[in-house]
Amino acid sequence: MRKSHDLTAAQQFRPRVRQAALKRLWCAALCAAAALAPGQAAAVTLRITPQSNLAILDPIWTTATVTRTHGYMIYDTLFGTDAEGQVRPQMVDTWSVSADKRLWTFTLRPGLRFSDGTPVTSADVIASLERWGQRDNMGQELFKFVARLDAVDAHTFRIRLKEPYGLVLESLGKLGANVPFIMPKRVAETPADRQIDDFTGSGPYMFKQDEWKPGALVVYVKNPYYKPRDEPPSGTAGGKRVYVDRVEWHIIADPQTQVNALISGEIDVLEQPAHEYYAMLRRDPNIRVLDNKYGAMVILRFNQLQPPFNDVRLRRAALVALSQKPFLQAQYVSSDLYRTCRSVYPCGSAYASERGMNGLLGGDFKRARSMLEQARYDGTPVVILQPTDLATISRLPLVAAQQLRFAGFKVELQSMDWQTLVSRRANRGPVAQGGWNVFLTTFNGLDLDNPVVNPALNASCGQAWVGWPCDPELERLRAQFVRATDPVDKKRIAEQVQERALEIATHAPLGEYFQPVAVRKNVTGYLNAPVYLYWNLRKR
Amino acid sequence: MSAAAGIDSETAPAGAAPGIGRRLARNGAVRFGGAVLLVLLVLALAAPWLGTVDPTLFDPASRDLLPGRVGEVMTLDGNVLQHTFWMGSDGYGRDLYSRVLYGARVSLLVGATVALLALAFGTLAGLLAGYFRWLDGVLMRVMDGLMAVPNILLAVALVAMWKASLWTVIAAITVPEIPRVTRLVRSLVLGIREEPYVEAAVSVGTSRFAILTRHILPNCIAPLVVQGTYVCASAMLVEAILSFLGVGLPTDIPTWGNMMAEGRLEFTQYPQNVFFPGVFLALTVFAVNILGDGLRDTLDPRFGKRGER
Amino acid sequence: MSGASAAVMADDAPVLDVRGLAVRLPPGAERAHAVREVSFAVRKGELVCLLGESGSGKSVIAQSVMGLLPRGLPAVAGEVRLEGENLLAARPERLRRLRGTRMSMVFQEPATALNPVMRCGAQIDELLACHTALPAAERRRRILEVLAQVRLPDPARMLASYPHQLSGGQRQRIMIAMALILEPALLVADEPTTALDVTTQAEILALIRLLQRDHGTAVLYITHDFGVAAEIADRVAVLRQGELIEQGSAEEVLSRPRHAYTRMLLAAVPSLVPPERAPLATREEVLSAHGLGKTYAGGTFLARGKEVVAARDIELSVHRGETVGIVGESGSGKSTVARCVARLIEASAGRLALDGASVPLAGSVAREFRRRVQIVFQDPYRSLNPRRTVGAAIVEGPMNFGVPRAKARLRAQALMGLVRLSPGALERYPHEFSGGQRQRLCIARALALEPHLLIADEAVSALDVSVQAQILELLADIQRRLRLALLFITHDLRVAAQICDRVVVMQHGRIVEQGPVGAIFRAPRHPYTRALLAAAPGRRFDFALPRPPPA
Amino acid sequence: MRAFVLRRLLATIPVLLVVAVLVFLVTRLTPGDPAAIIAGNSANFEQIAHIRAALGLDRPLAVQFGSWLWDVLHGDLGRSFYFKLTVAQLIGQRLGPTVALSLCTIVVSVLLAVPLGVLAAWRHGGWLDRALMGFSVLGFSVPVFVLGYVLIYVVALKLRWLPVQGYVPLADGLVPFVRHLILPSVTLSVTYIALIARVTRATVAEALGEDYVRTARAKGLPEARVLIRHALANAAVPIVTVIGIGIALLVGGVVVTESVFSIPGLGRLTVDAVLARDFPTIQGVILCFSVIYVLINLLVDLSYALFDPRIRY
Repeated sequence: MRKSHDLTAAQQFRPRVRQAALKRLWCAALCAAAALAPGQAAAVTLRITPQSNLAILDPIWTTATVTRTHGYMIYDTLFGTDAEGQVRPQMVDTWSVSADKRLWTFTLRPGLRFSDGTPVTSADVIASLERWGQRDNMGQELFKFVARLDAVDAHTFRIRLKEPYGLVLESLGKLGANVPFIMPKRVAETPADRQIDDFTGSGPYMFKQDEWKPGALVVYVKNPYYKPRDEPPSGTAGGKRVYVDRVEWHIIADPQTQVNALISGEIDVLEQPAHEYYAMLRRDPNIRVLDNKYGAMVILRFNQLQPPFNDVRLRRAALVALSQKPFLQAQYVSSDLYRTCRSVYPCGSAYASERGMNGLLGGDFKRARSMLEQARYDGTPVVILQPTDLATISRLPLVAAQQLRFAGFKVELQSMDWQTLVSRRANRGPVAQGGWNVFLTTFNGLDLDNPVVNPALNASCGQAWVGWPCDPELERLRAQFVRATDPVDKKRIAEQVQERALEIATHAPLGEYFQPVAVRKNVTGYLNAPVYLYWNLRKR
Repeated sequence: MSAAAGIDSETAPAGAAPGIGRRLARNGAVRFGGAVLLVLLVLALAAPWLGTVDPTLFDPASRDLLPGRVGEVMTLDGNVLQHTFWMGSDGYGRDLYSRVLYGARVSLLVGATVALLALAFGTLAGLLAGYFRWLDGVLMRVMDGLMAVPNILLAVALVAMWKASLWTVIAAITVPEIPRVTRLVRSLVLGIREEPYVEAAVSVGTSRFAILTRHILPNCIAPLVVQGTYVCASAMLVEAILSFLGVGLPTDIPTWGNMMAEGRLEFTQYPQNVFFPGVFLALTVFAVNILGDGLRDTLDPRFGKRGER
Repeated sequence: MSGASAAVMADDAPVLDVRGLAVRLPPGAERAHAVREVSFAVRKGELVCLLGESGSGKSVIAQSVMGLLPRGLPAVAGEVRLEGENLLAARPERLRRLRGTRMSMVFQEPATALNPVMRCGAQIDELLACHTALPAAERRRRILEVLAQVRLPDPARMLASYPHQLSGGQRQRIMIAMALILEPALLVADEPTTALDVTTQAEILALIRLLQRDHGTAVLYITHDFGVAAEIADRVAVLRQGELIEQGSAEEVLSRPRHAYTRMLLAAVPSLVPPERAPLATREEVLSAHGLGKTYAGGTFLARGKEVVAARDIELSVHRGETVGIVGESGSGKSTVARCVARLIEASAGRLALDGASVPLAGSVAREFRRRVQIVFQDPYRSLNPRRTVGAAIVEGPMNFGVPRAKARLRAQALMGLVRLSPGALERYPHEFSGGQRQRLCIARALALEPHLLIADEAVSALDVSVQAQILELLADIQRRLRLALLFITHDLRVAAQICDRVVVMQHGRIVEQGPVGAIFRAPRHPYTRALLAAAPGRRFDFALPRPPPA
Repeated sequence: MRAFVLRRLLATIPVLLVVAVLVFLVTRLTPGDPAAIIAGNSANFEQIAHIRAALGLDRPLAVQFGSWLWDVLHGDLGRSFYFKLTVAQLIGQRLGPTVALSLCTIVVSVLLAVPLGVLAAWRHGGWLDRALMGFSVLGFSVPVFVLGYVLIYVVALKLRWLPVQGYVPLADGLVPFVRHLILPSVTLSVTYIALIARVTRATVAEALGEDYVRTARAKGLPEARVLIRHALANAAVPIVTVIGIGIALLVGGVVVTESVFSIPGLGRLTVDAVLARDFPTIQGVILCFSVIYVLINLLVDLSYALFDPRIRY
């Protein structure tokens, strides 16, 4: 049974070899679709099986992937990021920046309305941004620089900064979890630590709460008030045109049943088929596997508060012993679905490099063994948490256990369901009182592609992500990166951040894998992006 | 009244009826069930010498090999050696043949331990409920409560409660089985209590505890053994279901249940993951059930009574 | 012996003609054949009685006639001709059509012989529906008519009621009605009255004779009770271990038996004429009960059920060396009194005293009481724990009272001698002993604690008459030697007559009469006692004494 | 009759109380902390504590149990931590599929198992007996999910006769409703058939040894009638009992079958709730299962009067 977790389809910027071929395929499909007589008679229903069960409906409150996809269905954003990674205006019509780069002014597109017919105003935008700012990490960074956020009139609002900030547009148009969706003021005023219970939005679809059966069925219908932009759709930018009347999310728990349902045509789109089935799906005549360029990264996280990994020398020894290929082979089956990547940033992203990687992740058990002796490792067991109910990551801990054992560590595997793991890893105490030493998880590439958004690189001790690395030097470099506006400076600082992170071994990057979406051939127009987007789809 | 002519040849005991042992051996079902279980036990115990490798070590490079193929296997000190995978390999590249044999140990252990524990606690509770009337009400309500909660859900909740280890899974499967044994023992005790030989024991001054242990318990053994086999069979199945739901034993302890649960993803393309453990589990559970049926037909007095009266 | 049967013998061809019948037992049984070389005949209107002890094969003969032999008991030789047709050669389908129409059977246990979940009327109706084409209304009329014939009160209610709502006698009448409704030529009756009370038994026997005269049915009657045979049989055939050792008219066989075995059996039947009893040497009262009563409160804590009064105002006293018998029909409360006295159940009223000392009616009882009062039960097959050796059963009592194992074992061996069993058998298990031997073991167990009072609750009712005689003789011998007080519970007047000094007659939980055995049997005062004595089968036929029966 | 029903209902109260306490303790002693789960993975310590207070998890256990029980008695099963609905709504949505699947399974199982058992008893010890019992026990020995996958693979994917997964409510048309239930109920009924067949075989064989069957045969009735009207009729009570008790075992199968066939039923909901530490839902659903189980067994007891006139209420 899939749960929401850190994984989202990663963003990958370097065009793949097959990318060009796919482009030609799209425009052929689009032209054919246009030829069809508009306004078919029967209501067209699109059946999709999402990555996991939609439980929490507040995209600001949780970073769960399926909630974020739900957000893209019913809400709209000020800015979007297109397929090439460029930030483009979406709800915003025009915007301007003062000379001293401290005053940003934005005007909304005319005639924007919520699904209950009420017009979208600056007041709604301001309330939404303030709520988003409290929860999202990029939002928090942005609001540290915001002096004042106010409305000029119903369609124009301004952001006044204390000092210039390089990531204003990247923040407003970010793709990853806690997307700055715009909600009605009354909804956005819900305190950030309580979940909203009114699902009015200005996105391409409307959520049918009466037909919602949690754990089984989620229903959306076309939003009559939505006015798409004119540009062609690309990523979350461009016109979000809707060609179907109704979208149904069918929650299917069992991975094999998911694939069988797709093959038998009972569902049209399957977000994350289990890796074991891609070979079969590729061979199926009426199914298309949409290889995308957006991968996810596997991460092994050390708990730096508890022995043995409170000793940096032992963490370095682990980095030497681990090697990426066995993890990827065991978990992601066929080689066209994974690749090794010797960088803390996704390979192909702006700041990816091999800086500081020499001698690491080579599976050199002998050297690791000698490092253990030098560090006088006293045999304290390494407790690895293993989730049993998440098919996409449940095998990684076993591979880690074996490699660490080869390196001479004493290892103990503790299996539990994902929810227990999530709460267990928040425990800072010793292993005896429910603590831990190592866990493995995966992150969407776009959540790791710069020192600010990548949680693993945060070394602010208690405030850092679980594992709580503590290193003022790394924090100094990250603060420096935030203030840099020139891309060359950002690249240099980002590489220094990686080098420092590997020196204090905040975590072990274990390579990338892809989980392309599988779509039946009678459905066309799927937007290839690092997040799941369901507009622009046609079903014959 | 004059004693009748000494026709009475009754001083010497009549011909002895066949002992339980011989009657059991004659029953086909008992022979078949017993034989299969014996073979499995031998295979499980002799696993290290039957050309197996460490069931937990793997090399992802040789994953999903079809039965009979040759591939590589890592040893603990990290070097690699060639190995023929008689039953193919699973998703990690582990040798299925070794895992099925070592898995037999754990599955049989789970089945047997659950059966013994359930019988022990169930018999204790059943005896108390059956013999001491004031205890009966309370105890049986608790048992009804336990029985009203579906066993799989109770097991899932119990395993989720403690961290998943061999003993937590065994406890989780045992707890829902206890009420069934208790109800059986209680009904037996209620029946036996009324037997004249129990009343005779009362009249010769035997203490209540002695009556329980000397007279009532020994006469419950036969039906209990039969129930024990059914509990053992269902325990092995429940373990497989728990693994399927993701709350079973951790995968580094191989059991037929978690092998199948884990292998279900590759099932349609590489069926060996589910086929071999499935056949062994079905065969074992089948043998235990047949053994149970055979025992019941020979030991259960009700069937014996139908002979010439 | 009834004289009326002679006149009916007009027709000569026998209805049932059995010649050289042999039925093989499965391997490993104590003998090769259940029955061998059995030949006899039953003519129209004639009642032939098959007499024999349990295990003699009489039921096997009945089953082979009806073609109901179980798979393990094949008929391997001889012929069974019903109205000339050899049933052993008949195909199962042919046999099935004959059953119920040309031959039918009545069984021993009325309580279980009828299907408990079907109305009595329906069970007869299915017989008619299966064998005849009569419409439903006609079938119902016929059923009501036959129910009236068997003297059942209110046939319509009987037809609609379920078996558990009727008494034993009524159920047996239903069985007889069902057997005779299609006017079969042959009726096989396998101990139909054994489970009934003696008064009901008398009525049923009379009914069978009456119906036989009206319908001219040939009856093969199977019993182990000589009294019943004497009462009803035209001809008698005696069976021993599967062989027909003697047959002839009832008159010949019962008064001038040719075969030693028959003579032995006849002698073992206790006579209704009580022998002279020597007066007691000393009047030491062992047990005394005053106003003893037991009521069962029906229903549970919520619903008040109706109370059942099992026994009331019981005055009883048993002296050392004296045997007091309690007689009465089933449901008269005699067992309840015995169990109250043995303190296996708690009496609701009255006072109880043992050797003069009063005994609490409820709650725990003094260990000394347990030593002095012992009980022997009816069913030998359930009185000994199958999982423990007989030796263990005997020594259990003494060891409870602190007697060391070795000493207890010695006493057990002595007791085995006392009850005439070989001491070497102590290590054996109960299933290796016969019914009679087990009853001896129970007696040995009871005597192990040297009780003052021994209670025998129907101790011999489940035994064959020959074995019964030995046990009664054993009890009398033991009582004389140990000067035991013996409380003997029985429904069999003949047994009471032979073993008791005093007799207490009970009906519906009350004592109707009690006194010395001679007075009760020769000059019964209470009408119920008189009815009991009158109903005892074969009372005019005094088997024990060799002189010819009175006119 | 009414007095009996009242008494039995009163008797179920202590049982349900035991269930309530049992389920409450089992959920409360779990290591996983629902507040941490709900707070999401990047929440800090204060937020988790805040949520725990909002959910009332910081109150002492006894108080939590008391308030939950008080609400239940007023028909309010509380709100789910994890899903946005009250537990009652959740159960309401999910009750239909589980009841449909269970009923369908029970009907299929009884119609197959009882004749199987009677035949096996009739030829007790014969080859037919061994074959029938061997087949039913084999069905009992294969884990439910393996059977489910095989059926889907063969019948749904290869032969395309039946849909692979999903549930269509009766309201949306009888044919799709039945088509979606066939494979799951066959998968689920195999274990149930083995259970009922074994008890039927034992009780009918015992009934065949009774006197009234010998009387029926002495009346020259055809063997079929003897088997049905006399032997089976008297075996009805124990068979109905095992059908009642079997419901508890059935639920185990329902949970797995609902997962394999992706049927949105109570079984699947419970497992998700347990894995998500959603206490109110766990308690509500298991209590619901227990109430159903107790009511069914009450109906079974009441049905005794139909099958056996000796039993009077």
